[in-house]
Amino acid sequence: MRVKSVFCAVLLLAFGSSVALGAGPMTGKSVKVGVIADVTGSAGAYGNSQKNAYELAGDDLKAGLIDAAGASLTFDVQDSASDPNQVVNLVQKFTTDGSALMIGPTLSSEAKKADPIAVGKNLTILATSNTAQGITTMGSCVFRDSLSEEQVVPQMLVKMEKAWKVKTAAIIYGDDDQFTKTDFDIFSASLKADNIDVVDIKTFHKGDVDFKAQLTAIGEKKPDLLVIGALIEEGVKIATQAKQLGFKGHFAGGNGLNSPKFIDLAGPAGDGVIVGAAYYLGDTRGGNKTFVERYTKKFGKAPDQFAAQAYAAAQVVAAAIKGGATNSGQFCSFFGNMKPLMTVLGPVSFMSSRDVRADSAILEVSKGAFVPFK
Amino acid sequence: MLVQQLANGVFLGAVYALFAIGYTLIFGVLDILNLAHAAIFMLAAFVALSLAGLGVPLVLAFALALVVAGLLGVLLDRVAFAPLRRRNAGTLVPLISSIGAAIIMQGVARGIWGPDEQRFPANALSTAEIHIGSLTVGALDVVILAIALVLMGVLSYVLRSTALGRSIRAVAADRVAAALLGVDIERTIALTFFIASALGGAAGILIGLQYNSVSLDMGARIELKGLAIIILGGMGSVTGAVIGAFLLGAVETLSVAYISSSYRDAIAFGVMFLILVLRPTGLFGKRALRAA
Amino acid sequence: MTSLGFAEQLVVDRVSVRYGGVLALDAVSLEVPPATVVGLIGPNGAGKTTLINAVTGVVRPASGTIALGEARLDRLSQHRVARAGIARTYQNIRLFGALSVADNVRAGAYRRRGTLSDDAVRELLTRAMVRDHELERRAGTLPYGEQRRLEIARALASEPHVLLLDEPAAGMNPRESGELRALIRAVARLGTGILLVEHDMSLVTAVCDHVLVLNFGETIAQGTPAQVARDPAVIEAYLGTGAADSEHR
Amino acid sequence: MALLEIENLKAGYGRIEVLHGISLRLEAHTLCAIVGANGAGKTTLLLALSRLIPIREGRVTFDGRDITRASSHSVVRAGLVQVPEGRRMLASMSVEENLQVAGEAAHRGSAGSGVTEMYERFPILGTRRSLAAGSLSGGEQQMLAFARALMARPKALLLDEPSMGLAPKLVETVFEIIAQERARGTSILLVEQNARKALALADYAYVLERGTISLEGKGSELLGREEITAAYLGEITGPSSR
Amino acid sequence: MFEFFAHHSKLIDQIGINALLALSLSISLRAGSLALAQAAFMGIAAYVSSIGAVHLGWNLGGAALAGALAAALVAAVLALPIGRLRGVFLAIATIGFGEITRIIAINWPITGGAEGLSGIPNDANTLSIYGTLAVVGFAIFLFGRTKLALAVAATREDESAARGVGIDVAGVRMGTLVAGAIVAGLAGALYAHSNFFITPGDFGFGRMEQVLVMCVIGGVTSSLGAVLGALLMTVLPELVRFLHDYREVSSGAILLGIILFSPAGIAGLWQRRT
Repeated sequence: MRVKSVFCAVLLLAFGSSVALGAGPMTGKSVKVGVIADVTGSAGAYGNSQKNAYELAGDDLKAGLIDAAGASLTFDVQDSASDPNQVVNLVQKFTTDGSALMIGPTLSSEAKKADPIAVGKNLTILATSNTAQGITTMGSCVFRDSLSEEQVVPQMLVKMEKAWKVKTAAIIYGDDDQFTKTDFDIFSASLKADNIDVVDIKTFHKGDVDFKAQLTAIGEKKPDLLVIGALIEEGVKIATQAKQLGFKGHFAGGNGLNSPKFIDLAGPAGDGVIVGAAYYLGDTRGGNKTFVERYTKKFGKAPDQFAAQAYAAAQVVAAAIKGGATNSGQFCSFFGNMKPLMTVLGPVSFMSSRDVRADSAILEVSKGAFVPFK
Repeated sequence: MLVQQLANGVFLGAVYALFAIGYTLIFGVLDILNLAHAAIFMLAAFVALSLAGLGVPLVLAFALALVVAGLLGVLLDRVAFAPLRRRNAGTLVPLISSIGAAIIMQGVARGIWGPDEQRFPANALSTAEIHIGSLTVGALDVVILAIALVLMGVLSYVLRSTALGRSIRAVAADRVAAALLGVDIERTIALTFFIASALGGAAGILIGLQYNSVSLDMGARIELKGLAIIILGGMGSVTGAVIGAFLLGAVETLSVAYISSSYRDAIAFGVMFLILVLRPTGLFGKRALRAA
Repeated sequence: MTSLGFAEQLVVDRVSVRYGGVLALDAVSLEVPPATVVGLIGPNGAGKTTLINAVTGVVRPASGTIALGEARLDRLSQHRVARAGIARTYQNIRLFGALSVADNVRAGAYRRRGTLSDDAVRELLTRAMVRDHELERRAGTLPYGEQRRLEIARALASEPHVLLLDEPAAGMNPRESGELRALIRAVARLGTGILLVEHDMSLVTAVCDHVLVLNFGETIAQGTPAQVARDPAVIEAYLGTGAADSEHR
Repeated sequence: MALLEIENLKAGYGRIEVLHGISLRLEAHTLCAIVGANGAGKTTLLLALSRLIPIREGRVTFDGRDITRASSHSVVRAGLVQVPEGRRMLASMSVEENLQVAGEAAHRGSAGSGVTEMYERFPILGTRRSLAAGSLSGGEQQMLAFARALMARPKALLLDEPSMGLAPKLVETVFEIIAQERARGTSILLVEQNARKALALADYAYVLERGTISLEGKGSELLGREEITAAYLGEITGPSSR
Repeated sequence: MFEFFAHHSKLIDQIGINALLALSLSISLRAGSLALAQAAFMGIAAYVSSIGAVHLGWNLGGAALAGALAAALVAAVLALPIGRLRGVFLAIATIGFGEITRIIAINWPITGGAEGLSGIPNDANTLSIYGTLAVVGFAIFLFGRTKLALAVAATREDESAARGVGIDVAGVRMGTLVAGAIVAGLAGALYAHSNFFITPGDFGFGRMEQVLVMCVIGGVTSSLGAVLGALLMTVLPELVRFLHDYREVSSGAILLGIILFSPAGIAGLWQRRT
């Protein structure tokens, strides 16, 4: 029933925008958005998803699936090669080349170095994958459409505790990565708030492949729940190796594990892992179904959260243009006052802190797919 | 738990050993630190994965990828090291050219396979487990350990008891003397690179299989660990590298279990630092390769 | 030219050196007074190099003392021995190959105050009979004989109390070794004591005031060159019977 | 045509030219000596012949084949083998391995019966076969160095200072081995500072002085020449010969 | 001109900082020590100066000096155990030291760990960076005319012969390590104060590799070369942006090409000395 109505909405949207194409109120205006993504280098996997999303968004603008009211909207995607220096140089480029808005960079640590430069030049920023604390506080026009873990994790733990009566937990996390360290901070605070006893904490480093030593030690303590503060690569191995070592408890992970790739890579070992996420692949709102289909067709794999958040950014930008924004200041004030906008992430708006207000999804891996956790 | 941890250390150490042998072999013969070894390690894993993806049986894919890795090593020598050897460039310059070669290989791999981590085709690998008392080991781990041990055994036999091995050791011991005896130095060095790189490649493939993941940056971490291993064992010593690898495996797992997982790598590098300061020849010293 | 009339005397007193369990030098004593050339000869492995190493602080004696005038050398590190006024040349030339000729000489004067002027460098090159005075030329590109003489110039630059020459005539032709002879005498005349390790017996005979013969780490004879050459123990150990020419590099 | 012919050979290291145009011939089945002071270029000449340093100018033919640009191993395989100065043992490899590696390298494959033959010829090596070559005495090492070179079944041997650092008795033994080898028909180019002994043994000899040939002639003739004695023997024979 | 500067000021700042780093490495390479701890020294100074600035309100000058001093102190202590090591062994020991330092930075609460240290005043500008570079360059130039410079060069050429003329080789090696650490420390402090935010990952093996490459590309012991190497390797990734996916390959190829075809680095291309 609901699927049907969304489908109709998409059709209507497509129809409406194709009418608008070439004849919208913004016809003749052109807006260039500078995008910084780590397409190569150590964070290349994320940046690549982002790059793909903007490529698709470009196609979809032409096809009328995204409506920019006739304006010519281009995403100038530049690779920062996971090198903060290159990020900084790109920010400087975008502050001087007529870009109306900057999207990115990929990592929070890069953003902390680079965003102040854009802020200094009054360039509005829309972050799509920065989840660390203190991103939007860098400037009054720094926004993000990426849901932070703080907004997701507590809800998730409450649900799990209800379902499974979790009493004890152990945490394994990457202590040399900003994202996974943040995961740890938030999980341990939430666990404490929920009176769940943390019986062991173990760490690993970026690029590790063998977690058996940590997991053997954790296994001894027999916790009800293992919290994995990891990105996909390590998360997959942790889940796999824990099962191999006979760990019987439940698994929970943060945003970092929410990707079709996690399921791809983990295979059966991924089953039963619960993730708190900002994006649900099976969501049918905001044109997500079309997005997933077109993305999969174009790139041979399903979009992950990074792609979805980037694509949602493109939708938000188009909406802003439709609302008359063509320069940095106008984008800033549009975002600040934006009514909830339906995107592939669901309805999106910005709070006064410029953080995103969006739905979180508590998902469970089941038989090779993410399904909403009940 | 100690037994399980030691077992973890052994499986970890076996693949470390394969990687480090190649590192140390090249150092033993040429006195250079080949930082492109880790790039070949990574490329071999991707090649094996692609072959397996094309439906080539895993065993055959493994063998073919070893050959590719070996040939890459030979190419590496020709391009990045041989010209420097001809002008006696010392140790620092080849180190840099190996960094250059590694960057190129990394870029090519990215071009071909993209930035994403990849895994072997489903069902290619066994996920069976073996339980011995309280000990749990993967059947795959055991197979991999066996392959690693067999490869090390073969290498040890080759170095000790074949004409090729003797010529490699002769070049390692005294390149001029070997040349005067009629040893074809360039050919021997090329074969050394072939063997070292094939073993490094084997390590890459086996790690790829063991953890079912192949990624562009898989070489980056093991690169520095490899350094720690060949220092523990003594630069240039094959036996040393093997023992150093198992030692590092044990140090790592035990420090996670009993000291601190956060300081695991610091402890490993600390041990390496101490060995260097107290006994720079490592536990076995360079002589060991020459005696094999 | 600088006169060194005040040069100190080098005294090696019952020095023994052990390598592992092997006694490489067994209670050897010798003196190098100012303005004197002392020859040190003996077969390969007799302990000549070990003695030089002990004097220059490369190895530490197990017992015995080494002194330069009042100053004990045997507990000093290598560079402090050099600063005390012991200069040396090496059997296999050890110049600073990539540095200029002038910088090699200047480095030799490291223990002295200030740096040498170009003129002072040229004067030292002249004294050491270096023919090529192109000061900026890389030392490593000089011909063999020139390198040997440059090494001597470097040693002289420090105005040493005692100069240790380790087989300086090796590789020299008769004419060159004749010049070396004159050079050694000239240096000694100005007050520097010289300890000369050499296989070229004609040179030893020509320049040495006193000769010490080592074999298996022990002193087996000493005296004037003529006395030593007649000593039966020396002939037996060093020259061999019927194979007079067997011992050389 | 001589077995080994060198025409106007120039060679050196880096920017330094050590040999300034050397021409010499080694006839088959003869022993030819090269004498001269240290630093004259004797070792440089042998290294150039064994193709370990580049030949800048000139031409070298061996056994009818131009080897001016040949690789070091192909020179050995052609039958021109050097026993290097200082013996250069593969110190950590055993005596037997030293022999094996030599045989295998020269014949591209198995060392064959060569090893056994060498043990027959040098019985002392047989008793030391599993010891590390580095642990042998100086005399034993020199024998192993010879045996190793002979594994290639050379047509000509290049000997660089074979008596260096050996006790008088052993020097005699070494020269006996050299004489035997010549008697077996192997041609020998002998570089020696021990000029008296070398010239006494040589069919023909050259005097090398600062990179050029200053004198040549039959060994016995040169031995008698006054200027040779004065210039080259005087400084190396010690007081007893004066 | 002004516009060019405005568009590229950050890049220009990076070049300056990288030039300082390359210089700092070339100082210890001058004595022949392949000590690869520059990234760690840089990191130590970056953290000391940033913590001082954030928590104690130090100004840039004070923070930079304190940072450089801390790096110098650590270098002096490090010099003792590694004194005997040479060549590749020294390189590996110092790489190990760098990793240990990085891991400590990750785990020590005061550094902010992996989440990084933010709120660093952004008071290092192009003027202060190039001013420092000029002062360091001038100091190196002045040093080059002293007797100690000769001692450093002699130590590189032949340690034993250097001792033989009275040079305190251990002292020279420690001195160059400490001097290099001071320069790396200044670079680290400036880096932190022009970047708002630092994490331990900024000072890892990757950074060390980068500095080493700049230094060797430039010509190992040439100061001018180090600066040119830094210039080339900093600008190159921006210049070859048009190559997209093959950017990495091209920079590797250029690196390899310079190594293979100009043995003395970029400096050697026109500065051939006899």
